[in-house]
Amino acid sequence: MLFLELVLCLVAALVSLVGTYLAIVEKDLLKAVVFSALQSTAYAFIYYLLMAPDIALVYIPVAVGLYPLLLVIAIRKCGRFEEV
Amino acid sequence: MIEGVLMLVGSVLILVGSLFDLLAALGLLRLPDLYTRIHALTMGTIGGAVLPLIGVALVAAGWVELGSYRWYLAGAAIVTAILILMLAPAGSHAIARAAYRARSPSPSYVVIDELAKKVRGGGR
Amino acid sequence: MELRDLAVSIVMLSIPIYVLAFLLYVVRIVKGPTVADMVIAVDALGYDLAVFLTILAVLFRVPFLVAVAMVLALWIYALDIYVAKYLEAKEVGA
Amino acid sequence: MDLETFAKFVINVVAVVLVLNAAIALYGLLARPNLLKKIIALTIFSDSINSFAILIGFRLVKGFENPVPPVITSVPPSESYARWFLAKSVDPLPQALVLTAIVINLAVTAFLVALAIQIYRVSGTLDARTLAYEKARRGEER
Amino acid sequence: MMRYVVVFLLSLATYLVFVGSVTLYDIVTGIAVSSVAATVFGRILVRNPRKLEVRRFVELVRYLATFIATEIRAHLELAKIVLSPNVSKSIRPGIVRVRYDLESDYGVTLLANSITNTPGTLVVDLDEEERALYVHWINVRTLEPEEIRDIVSRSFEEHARKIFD
Amino acid sequence: MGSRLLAALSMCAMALALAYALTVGVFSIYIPIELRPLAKILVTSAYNESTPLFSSMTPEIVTAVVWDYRGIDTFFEVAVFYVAIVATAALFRGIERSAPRTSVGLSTIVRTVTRIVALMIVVVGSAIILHGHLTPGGGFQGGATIAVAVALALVAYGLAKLVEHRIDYETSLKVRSLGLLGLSLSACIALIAALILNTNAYVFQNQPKTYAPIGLPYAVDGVLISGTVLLLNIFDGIAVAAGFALLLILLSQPEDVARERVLSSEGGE
Repeated sequence: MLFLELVLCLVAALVSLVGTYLAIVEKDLLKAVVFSALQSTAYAFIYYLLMAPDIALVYIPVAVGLYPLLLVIAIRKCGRFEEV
Repeated sequence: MIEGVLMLVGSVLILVGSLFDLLAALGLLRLPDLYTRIHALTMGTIGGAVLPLIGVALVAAGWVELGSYRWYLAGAAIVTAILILMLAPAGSHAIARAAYRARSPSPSYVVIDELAKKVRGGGR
Repeated sequence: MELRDLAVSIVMLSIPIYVLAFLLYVVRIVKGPTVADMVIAVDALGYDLAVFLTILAVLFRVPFLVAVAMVLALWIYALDIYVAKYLEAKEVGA
Repeated sequence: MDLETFAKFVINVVAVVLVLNAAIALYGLLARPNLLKKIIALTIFSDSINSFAILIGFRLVKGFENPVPPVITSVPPSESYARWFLAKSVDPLPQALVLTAIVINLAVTAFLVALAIQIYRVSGTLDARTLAYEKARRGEER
Repeated sequence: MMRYVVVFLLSLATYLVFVGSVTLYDIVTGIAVSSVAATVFGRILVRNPRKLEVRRFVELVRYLATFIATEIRAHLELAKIVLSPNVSKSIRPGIVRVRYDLESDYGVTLLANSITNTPGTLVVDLDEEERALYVHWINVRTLEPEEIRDIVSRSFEEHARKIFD
Repeated sequence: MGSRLLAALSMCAMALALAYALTVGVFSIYIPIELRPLAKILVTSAYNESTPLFSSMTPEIVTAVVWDYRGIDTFFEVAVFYVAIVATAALFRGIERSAPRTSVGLSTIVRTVTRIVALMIVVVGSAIILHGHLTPGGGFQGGATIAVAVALALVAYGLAKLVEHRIDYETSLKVRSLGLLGLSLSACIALIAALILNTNAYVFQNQPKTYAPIGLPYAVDGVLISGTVLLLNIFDGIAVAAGFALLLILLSQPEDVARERVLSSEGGE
């Protein structure tokens, strides 16, 4: 069982790396928010696998439920694209 | 004995569900536009999430070593399944409607489009 | 007892298939031409992750980990309707 | 590779990935011009650092079974249960430290978002370079 | 009164399943939380308390049987489409208009969710004044309105009417 | 898009290679086989009836640390949370009552589902709060959970509908203040009791300590309530939920009215 846990942890870590990189590089802010939701989901999975259900329970509402809302409100008010 | 059979049925359901999940992922990659992809998403949530959750409930109910907690696991799995049955279609409907109204993307591979008259016929 | 071990090994067999499906979903999230495509891929990923967490809670024999799965299944819906409201209305809060 | 080495490898992968995430987020925080992008980068940065604390609290168990969360499930704990729990529980302290940090991060992020919205209302842009240029121009006028 | 009881029971059941044990503490706190939730949500959730009868719950079980049968057929159909070598040749997508004949919000929601939950059909929009659903259908077989209604929504609509109207 | 995916994948490969080098090399992260000494003390003393002077009598060790061992610290972190919300409200002063008259909302299907789900979210959040000392959870988790119900209602129904149902700025401000007041009072409850009984006690004292013989009972009739931990969890949950609701209501005020007010006040100065 420990082997399974470790392999899943590895996969989740790599997925979170992909999510973070794309969230920072992306110029469309709404897409960046979705990528950061992907990264948050991967982090929540890592917390679950590292046996921290307390943190997972507080992280899922905050990072999947409330961060995107704050950012989506701000993006709707302030414009969607980042000029470079 | 009956517990063993329950667990076996449950695990087969989980296996079938995972196969549906793989099919849904393939469909999400292969189908041409958003609306057809949502059909694949539906397969991923009903066949790939609700079915294995019922399987998990059966497995948990049959696993005697878990003690009294197995009923908790089974009940929670069933409730999660009911939640997904309610939430997933509402979410995909919301996304489809918003994408149609925002015209991102416009449905291209369409034989007939009767909604266009209502949404786009009047003003624009 | 034979049956129980058989069932557990079948469940273990399904885990790599799930992980493969997750990776394919991630590919769709990365590729997705529009935001809506990405959001439905995140959706599918989230719901299947909830199932996966339930399976893991049974396999690890730690029962209250299943609460995390339930909470995750409730929240993935939120992202959907935020993005839908963004695309549909002029103000998200209106 | 035996299981202990593999466990070490995976923990190292997670640690490296978290450091890389923090580094990428720091790059975004410093180099991207849009204030909202900076806020997204800031949330990713703080989450990575928090995850690092959780990772430090992880442990291995003798015999390489999987550890259990720090919650006593049989109340009151018997002698044998207490020994078993001590042998398998992960470290609760980093989790307790991170728990409040996540919620406070959210409140601070909300404040930053409010600040960004207010800046947009007043100056009509969220580009850090344009804002700095505006400030310099106003200074010249005075 | 009836509406509060129903909401109370729903929230108590959710509470106890989520908590996962039935001790004295769970029951006391569960009753407290459920009474507060029932007083807050009762008027919002149940508009017409006279419709709460046992017959409707029996109908719910029969609806489930129809639902499962439709699901299996639709899943196999979509799996065939996904696995076919040329995907865009094997589908004929289109958005069709399906009229419905239901009164309550819950009935419409049940109908629309059942249609969306079937792979192959997806409710894109609904028009409450004309009582029509706009359904994205992956394999448009016919363009006759009544035939479309037969294939897509007839069985679900019967059950939804018996359950909620 | 292809080049970006390539960059991300090469980063993954780099992470794997670096981690492999670290594993065979010297600078590996230390993963303990035994618990650290401090954690060992926490794990053995969090629920231990034989050493009542050191125990917090809370089987959930994370909650025990948050609300007992480092209770004052957590209290000041709640104060930081409070200050952030006050700062947002101060930044947006003058526009908090400009709620729109009509709401747009989403379709009927989404509204109906949100209505049912909001009930379940509130119940689940209350369960997380009230079982914070028994299973994973507590005030912060439950409060954030309930806040998501407000967020969903806000998006699905619109702000005007929420104000109609009396979930507005004023109410959430009052509820939040009530939660914070309760938090401070239950922190001092042992102190107040000691003043009345003419003995000693500490602030944030849960169980009896040396030189402070009084404390809240950890069980009532065999039902475990863990002294002040339950009270603190409840009030913290109320404060967090109402605080986030306040933030969301403030942030989702309509933009045209708000901008007008902000610009006019700036011009007036």
